[in-house]
Order: sequence, then structure tokens, then C-alpha cells
Amino acid sequence: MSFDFEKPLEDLETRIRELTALKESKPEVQTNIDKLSLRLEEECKAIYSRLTAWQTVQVARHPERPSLRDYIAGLFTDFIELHGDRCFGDDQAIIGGFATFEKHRVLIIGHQKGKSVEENIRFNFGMARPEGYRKALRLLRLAEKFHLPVISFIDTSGAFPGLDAEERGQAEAIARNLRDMSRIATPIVVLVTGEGGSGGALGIGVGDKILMLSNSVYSVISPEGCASILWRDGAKAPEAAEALKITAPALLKLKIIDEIIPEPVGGAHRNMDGVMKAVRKSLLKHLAELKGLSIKKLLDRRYEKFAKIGRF
Amino acid sequence: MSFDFEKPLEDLETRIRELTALKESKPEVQTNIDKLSLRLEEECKAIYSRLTAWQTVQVARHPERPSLRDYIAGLFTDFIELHGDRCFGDDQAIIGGFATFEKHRVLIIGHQKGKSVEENIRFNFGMARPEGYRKALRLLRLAEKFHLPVISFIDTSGAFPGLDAEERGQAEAIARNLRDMSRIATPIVVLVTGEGGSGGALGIGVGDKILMLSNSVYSVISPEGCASILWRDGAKAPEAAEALKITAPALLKLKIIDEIIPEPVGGAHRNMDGVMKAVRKSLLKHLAELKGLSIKKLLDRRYEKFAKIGRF
Amino acid sequence: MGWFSWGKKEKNQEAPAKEDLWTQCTACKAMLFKEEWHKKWKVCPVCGFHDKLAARERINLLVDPKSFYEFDARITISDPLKFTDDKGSYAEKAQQACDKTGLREAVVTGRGKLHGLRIVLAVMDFNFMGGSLGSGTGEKIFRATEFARKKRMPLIIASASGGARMHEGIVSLMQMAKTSAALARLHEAGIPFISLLTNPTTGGVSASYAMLGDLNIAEPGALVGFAGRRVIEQTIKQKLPDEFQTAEYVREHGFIDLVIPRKDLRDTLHKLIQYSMNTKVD
Amino acid sequence: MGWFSWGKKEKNQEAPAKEDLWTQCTACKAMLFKEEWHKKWKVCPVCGFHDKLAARERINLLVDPKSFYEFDARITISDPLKFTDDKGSYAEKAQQACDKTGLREAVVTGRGKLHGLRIVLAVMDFNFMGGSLGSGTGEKIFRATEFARKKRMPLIIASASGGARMHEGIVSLMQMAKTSAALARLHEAGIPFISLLTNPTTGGVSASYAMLGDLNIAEPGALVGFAGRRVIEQTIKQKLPDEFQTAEYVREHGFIDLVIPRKDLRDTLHKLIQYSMNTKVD
Ligand SMILES: [Zn+2]
Ligand SMILES: [Zn+2]
Repeated sequence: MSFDFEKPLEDLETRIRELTALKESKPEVQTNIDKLSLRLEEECKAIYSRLTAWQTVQVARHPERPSLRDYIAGLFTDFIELHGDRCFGDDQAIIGGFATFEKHRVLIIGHQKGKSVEENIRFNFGMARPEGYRKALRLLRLAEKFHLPVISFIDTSGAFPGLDAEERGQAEAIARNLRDMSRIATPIVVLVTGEGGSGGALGIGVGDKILMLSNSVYSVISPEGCASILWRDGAKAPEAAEALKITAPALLKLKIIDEIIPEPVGGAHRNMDGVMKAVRKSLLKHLAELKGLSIKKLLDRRYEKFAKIGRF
Repeated sequence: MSFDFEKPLEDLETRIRELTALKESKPEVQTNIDKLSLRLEEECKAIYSRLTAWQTVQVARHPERPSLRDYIAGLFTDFIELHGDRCFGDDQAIIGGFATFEKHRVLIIGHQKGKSVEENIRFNFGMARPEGYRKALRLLRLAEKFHLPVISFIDTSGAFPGLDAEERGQAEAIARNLRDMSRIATPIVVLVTGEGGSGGALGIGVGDKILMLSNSVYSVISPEGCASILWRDGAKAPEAAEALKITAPALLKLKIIDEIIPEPVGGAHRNMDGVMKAVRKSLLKHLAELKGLSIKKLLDRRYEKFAKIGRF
Repeated sequence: MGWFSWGKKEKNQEAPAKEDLWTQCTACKAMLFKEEWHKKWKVCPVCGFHDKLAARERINLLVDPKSFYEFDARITISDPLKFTDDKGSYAEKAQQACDKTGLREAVVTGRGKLHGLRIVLAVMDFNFMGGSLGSGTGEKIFRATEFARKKRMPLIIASASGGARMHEGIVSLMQMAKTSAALARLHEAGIPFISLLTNPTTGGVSASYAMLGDLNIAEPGALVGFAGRRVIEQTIKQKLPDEFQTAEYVREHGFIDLVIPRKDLRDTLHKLIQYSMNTKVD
Repeated sequence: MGWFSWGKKEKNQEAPAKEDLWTQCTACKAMLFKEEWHKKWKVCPVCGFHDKLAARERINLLVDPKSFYEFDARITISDPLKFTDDKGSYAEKAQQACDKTGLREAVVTGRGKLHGLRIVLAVMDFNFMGGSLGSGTGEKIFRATEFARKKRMPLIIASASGGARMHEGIVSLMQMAKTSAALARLHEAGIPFISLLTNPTTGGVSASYAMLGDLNIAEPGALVGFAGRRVIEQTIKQKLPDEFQTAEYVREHGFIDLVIPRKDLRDTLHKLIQYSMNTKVD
């Protein structure tokens, strides 16, 4: 899958492919291949360095973009998934468990998106129900009891807007997480890997550090939703995306996030290893810093972190 | 409704009624009425002082026996019912709320039984689902936060054995209550008013004082259930009731309960005012005692209270 | 000072024109004598419909006369994104909201007395940009919560909101976390918080402070929910029942303690505060 | 000392008769070579059915050889009600259970090591009066929990029980409260408790300690529930699905963290303890 704005890349890739096929019979095409490859990389860098907000949304939603399970496989060992909210069910849109990250034992929670139709049904496209948020909170309390730092991976278009979710208290579940996560006495690092969709993202998004991948987005409402309300035209999503300031650089400037983790050239979906390397480096740094703080200091800083957003 | 063993009382009552109807024309029957009334009271006292365990079970289940709402009306002012478990629903088999008892503001929880078919459907015959136990625990936490003593009224044949109750974690809900009630930092007085049915009773039955009305019962299993398992014949319930030692005097002797509140002659269903008076007196005494303790002392004593049951 | 009540305002004006004497119930369309209707705090005497109250009106309903002292009245909207849509800028829109309502934000906060009991009160106003949660709203609620904690006074927040204020983007979203964090500390300090949910309380406000009361109480028929009805219907591809997301429905599902008619609200709150502060029984 | 393992016992005996060499799987009826089956800890190699383990067998499965030190081995049943039914007295029945199992109560408690990590372990034995929770059972679990709290060692309870022991009446019921109270203090002290639910874990045991793990883990196919299947079917007047109250079903409903085959149990527990005690990463 590629985007409209990636057309020049696609063309170059096609030509490189064609030439490579000729290489056997005409070895001299190698020079051309090298030239085109260089151009491809430059073009890719150029395109990805000037993505519009709306283009970034598309990249953030790319179906091949690394999902939670890719991060689990790429960064952690000994993952043990833990199930259930001890109340109603085991939501598969938010999963969690113990894992080992370098020399750190940690607890992971995060939205799980699928890459196939079957997976998307099973994971409900990463849109959690109340039991997902409640499971996350239960695991956070385990992490607190066991003194395990937490890494929370955010990638959701939002909390599931379904009848059953409303009945079982979607609002209450998110609200309680916001309240209680602010006081969970263990370090929490939040990483937005793809879509940070509104309350559904924030519901597992309160922590000591908020990091974003360079092509991820984080927004109070989807650009489509905003466009259809304020522009009365969902097609104006690009304008809304721009106005909402949802990209990592914009959010860093607004002092909402702590760090942008740079993706490899051409986006996370083009280079899984590159992403893992960058994320690993960042997580290690922040975990080390947070583990050095007393719990009191940690919680005071977490409180102040959110208190100062929109302070007068 | 009256029981087989109350036949002599019924006969006397009938004759008194007949004579009373004659009184207008034959005033001299008054002497007879007085005599019979005296005999009625003596007979009643005699019968109720030698009830078998199985007869006590029947009295404890008498449909006219005061239910939670009678106690609320008879003992408290300003009752404000509070709803919901903040998770799934608002079970009507266990209700709760704030109330004022003499000079004490308290929190009440308790099983609610109905007296009509409609009520019994609504209250599910006082058989709670997980959300009932979870609501009770939520209210207990409120009581703890607000420093309100708790009075818990027990009257249930057991937790509801339904598919939905199992799915939503009947076992977990009761277990959590047992654990958390042992540490709720406010005085808890438990009063068994009718049937104390197994885990469904104990689920709101952990406290600092366990009181029983003189004709109530408290048992690990219903006599019918025990009989059908051990005697392989549910009709042997009277034998099982005897063997299980489920009456207030037996439980006082076993040091499981702290006090028997005497019912008026002929049972609670014959004299509502008398029951209220006796319960009021007992609750006042125990609340005063418990409120005099430090929270630490209170919780240490509560722990020891259960620790010593079946100690070697 | 007590805020203007409708009655008071009336006296200061000229005799109203005849058409101003009557109003129509939004729900049952009955024609109502305006003064009567206002005396009943905008509850329809025919069908019981609870119409929206402005923040000042609700404050008058809840606190003792002349007992209210407002906090942070000068806090007004900020525009962190310099947001503009095709109909104009957020700054202009917000100015219009200020002019229309006489408020500077979607919430009025302060302290007052309720039947003599000291309370901290935050009241949202749906007329101000749909009661949306902006950074000014969040900051005022945050400060009121901190005040309640420090002075150990019970907190009441009356919500009326369509949710987060999207014109402030992520800054608005983060007010959910900010206000909830303040409530976490209030809770740890053992101070009661009563959330009053009025029509409507949805989106980011229901998913933060409005659902976090030790006691959640609501007005009859109030719309209470997270996602919008239309979004849900599109998602599940079926029509929702009429009573969906009403206060009564949400109570049955376990998230609201009490549904209280407006006429009883003050007395009920008084009792709840007595229980929650465990004041001496008179 | 390590308890007798099946293999060890075998060696000390005469060559077994031919019919003793084979056993039949309870679930799939396959004929299994007994020694093989025991080596697999009574898991059927054909259908994967996990048969019940005696307490000593499970202890051997879980702890390092010769690392187990038993607690309170002399605690045996008490008979507070002097209970008798028409088939005889509880005292006699209990004596038979002791004779049959070589145990004195339905649980064996002690401390040991699991891959070198110190643990406190309580293992129920279904062969002892259906693993019923009597006062001796409760007291042993209570004491083991207290030991874990005082020594700050993780606690593992392996449950296998039909519920409370009705022959001890209310005293049995109260063991639910007693053991749960001990777990409350263990939890307050920050000590991990892992509950292992094996086939079957029902009634008063599931409604007390078995459901109170920081982590609840179960063996495949284990029956886990509160009320009995027949009672429920009588109540709701419909047949229950086959998978009702299996470990997997209960996991899907949110009450079990993990379903772990017996062959992986020891290693998984080892990892879980490492996480819960946050030991240094090797
Ligand atoms: Zn009307
Ligand atoms: Zn088999």
C-alpha cells in the first residue's frame, strides 16, 4: 500500500526493479541503479520531511506500520500476556503483560491493532471497551505492587463507540484510569506509536514521559470528525488536521510531549529494525532517568506535568 | 401463613376470635377470653422456646418476617439509597445507602427480599449477583472514606446460582468482599435477620460484631442441599438442619456470633415493634462500643475475630 | 455577593411585552407562564422536563443567598493553536460566547454555603460553547479542586457539556487528565466530591471529572454518555432505544447513585454533604 | 526433604503385575502406559487431559528436589459440630480420608524453592474429602499466608476443591473469611500471591482465596466456578454450554490471567515470581 504523495517514490522503485531485472544480461545498468537508488532515498527523505498533517495521519494509519506485537517481538524478551479485568471480560483491543526490556523487568500495556480482517475483528481495530481500560488499570496496580516500570503503547482511533461499551461505562472506565494513573506509584512511559485518538488514547496515556514516533499523531478528535462538525464536511479533514496541530513536532512545541523518536527515512513501515533501534534507545534513556527518582518526586512531577498544561 | 408446629396456637386464636364475636351479646365470655389469651401466650412462648432447628429455618423464612425495608423504616431516618457498582449494574437484591440511626450517621447495606411475586422478581428473592456484592463494596469504601459506621443486614438463601452471575464472577466478587471487608477502616456491625445462606451471606458478613435474631439461621449450606448430598434425600432436611448447628444459640456456643437479639414471643413476624426495639437497643450498644476503639484496634480485633475460628 | 436571579433581574427592567410573558416547553410544547417556569427553576410543570440552567442560575439554586464568592473570574479562554476554521477564528467565536453569556469561560467556580454548610462549587454553562472543556475550564476546575483539598471543603461540580473543546486541540484533551489528577489528590485527602450531571454531560467531561464523584447524581432525563448517539448508531448499524443514555438508564447500569428532581436538589445535596462530612446529627 | 515421587516409589516396589502397567485416560479412554503417564505428571499424551494430582505429586512437580519443608503437618481435622449423618460420623469419614491419602488434612503447606527462588506453597488434595475446606485446611492456609507475610516470601496456593466442608458447618464457612483476611494483610504488605486453580476449584474455595491471586492461573480444562452446574441448570431451566466454567471460559470472562499446561507450569511460575519479586535480570 502506498499513498498519493508517495507516487514519485513508487515510480523510482518501479524503474529500479526493471533495471535490476536487466542486470544479468546488461551489467552496465548498475551505475543507473545506484543513481536511482540515491535519488530514491533523497526523494523519500524530502517527501517525509515535509509531510502535511493530513499526510502524517495517513502514515500513522498505514496498515503495515509496526503494531504492538511488533514492538513486543522487537524490543522485549519473555513477554507473558496477562488476561482479564476481574470484572467482566478480557478485551483484546488493549492487551498487557510482563516483559523484559534489556536489564529492566517491566509491565507493558497497549492498544492492539490487527493487520488482517480476522485480526481486526478480534482486536476490534484497537478500539477498546470499558473492560480494556479496566484490565489496563488492574495491570497498572500489579506493576505498582511489584515495582515494575510501565511502558504504555498508544495506537487507537479512539475508544469503541458501541452500545455495549456505553452500557458498561466507557466514560467511567476512562475517567477512573485518568484519575488513578496519575497516582500509580511506579514510572510510566507513554509512547504514541501510531494514532493517538482522543480519550481512547488518553485512557492509557497518563504517565511521566510522553513520547511520540515522528510520524504518529495525537488528537482530541479525528480530523474527519472535526471537519464534519466545524466545517460541516468530512472531506475537509486535511484542513482540520492542519488546524488541530496533531503532529509530533506541533505537540512538542506545545510542550505536551517530551520527545520525538525519529522514524527511519520513509516511515516506520519501511524499516522495522530502524524503528526498534530508535525506540529502544529512547526508552532506555527515559527508564533510567525515571528509575532514579524517588516515588514521591516521581508522582509530584507527574502531577505538575499535567497541572501545567493550559495553566494561566 | 402459619406452620404445622403452630397448630395449637391457631386453634386457640380461632377460639378467641369466636368468643370475641360473642362478647357483645354475652359479656361474661370475657373471662374465658382472658384465660385463653393467657394460654395462647404461654403456649406460644413454650413452642418458640423449644423450636427444632428445622422449625427455626421455617420461621427464619416466614414471608411476613420483617425485611430490610421494615428495618429501614423502623430504625432509621433520612435513608438515601445509593445505586450502582460503577461497573455493570445496580443489583436490587443487595441495596444500600446512607441513613441516620439515633445520633449516628451510618451506612446500611443488606439483602432485600420481597413480600410479593413482583417484588421477589425485582429483588431476585434476595439472591445477589456479582454486581450486588460489588455495589456493597463500593458503598463500604464510601463509608470508610466518610467515617460512617456500617450496619449490614443479612437475609438471603444464597448468592444467585445463575449463568450470568457465574459469567460475571460470582466467586471473585464474594472473595474480594471477604478480603476487603476485613480491612475496611470503619466499624461494621453485621446482623442476621432471617436466612444467613452460605457465601451469599458471608459476602456482606465480615465485620466487628456478628449479631443474630433469635429465630434466624446461618449456615454453610441449606439444610435441603446438605440433606440431598449427605443423606441423598432432600426430605431429610430436618435432620441436616439439626446436624449443621445453624440456630443462633448453637452459633453463640460455637463462638461464631457475638450476641443473640431476642425476638418477641412468637417470632419477629408477630410483633414488628418488639423486634425493632430489641434491635435498636443492641445496635446502639455495639455501635457505641466500636466507635470507642481506634481504627487500628478495631481492625486488629476484626482480624483476630476470624483468625481464631477453627484455630488449633 | 449573590448573583442575579431571574426574579431580581425582572424587577430592574421595564414591564415586559406580552409575548415575553410566555414560553414554550422544549419537550412537551406546553405554553408556560414564564415567571412560574422560572420560579420552578425551568422545570416544566406539565411534563417535568428539566431545561438547561445557566451557571449563575444554578448557583442561585444551590447556594445560600449572598454566600457565593467566585474564584478566578478573570480566567478566560486561551487559544494555544490559533485555531481557525472556515467560518472564522476560535478567538472570535469565544468572544461571541463571552458576550452572549456574560461569562469568560464555560465554568463558574467559587465557594459558598449550602444550608449553612461550606462547599466549593464549580458550575458549567452549556450556553458557553456547548459547555466545552477548554484549558480555561480545566484550569478553573483544577484550581477549585485544589482549594477544596487545601481547605478540606467538599467539592461539587455541576457538569453540562458536549465534551472537549476541539478548538484547543490536545490542550483541551489534556484537561481531562489534569482535572482527574486533581481529583485523585482530593480523594487521597479524604475530601468528598459530589458530581452533579446535568443535561447533557457527554464526551471528555463524562470521561473525566463528571464520572469521578464519590457520589454521582443526575437530574431527571439528563443525557449522560461518552459517545454521541449518531456515532454509535453508525457503528452498530441499529437504532438505539429512546431511554439510551438518559440519567435513569445510566443509573440502572450502575454509574449514577441518584436521579434527583431539581426541586429536591438543594435539600438532597445538603443531606449528602452531611453524610459525607459526617457532621453531628442535629 | 522431597516427597515421594511416583517414579521413586516404583523403584522401591516389586515388579508390578501386568495389569498395573496400564491405565486408562478418564477423558478419551485411551490406554496409557502408566509409567509414561506418570512421567508426564498425569497428562494424557493423546488428548491432553490433565488428571488430578495428589498434593505430594504436585509439590514434587513444583519445587526443587529436597527443598520442601512442610508446615503444621500435625494439624488434622477437628469436628466442632460432632457431625453425623445417616451413614456415620464425620470423625470416621475423616479418618478414612486420612488413611486413604496418607494426609491429615485436605491441604499440604510448606516452604520450598522453585528454580532456586524461595516460595511458600499450599497444595490442596482433592482425594481428601473432595478437597473440602475444613477448619484444619483453613488454619493451615492461614498460617502459611502469615508465614509468607512475615518472611516476605511469595505465596502460591494450588487449589483443588469442591468447596466448604459442610460437616464442619459454619466453622467451615468462616474459613473463607479467615483465609481471605490473611490474604488482605499479605496484599497490604506488598507480597505477591499466585493462585493456581486446578480441576476442580469451586464453591467456597473459588469464592475465597482461589480467586484472590495477584495472578490467577489455571490448568487447561480445569473446572472453575462458584455454583454447581446442576444447580444452575435447575435455576435457569436451560442446558449450559459444554465449555461453561472451564478455565479457558473463565479466562475469557476476565477472571484468570493464564491457562498453563502442566508441563510448562514450573517454568511459568518461575518467571511470574521473578516479575512479581522483581528479581535482578540475569
Ligand atoms: Zn413540558
Ligand atoms: Zn486422553
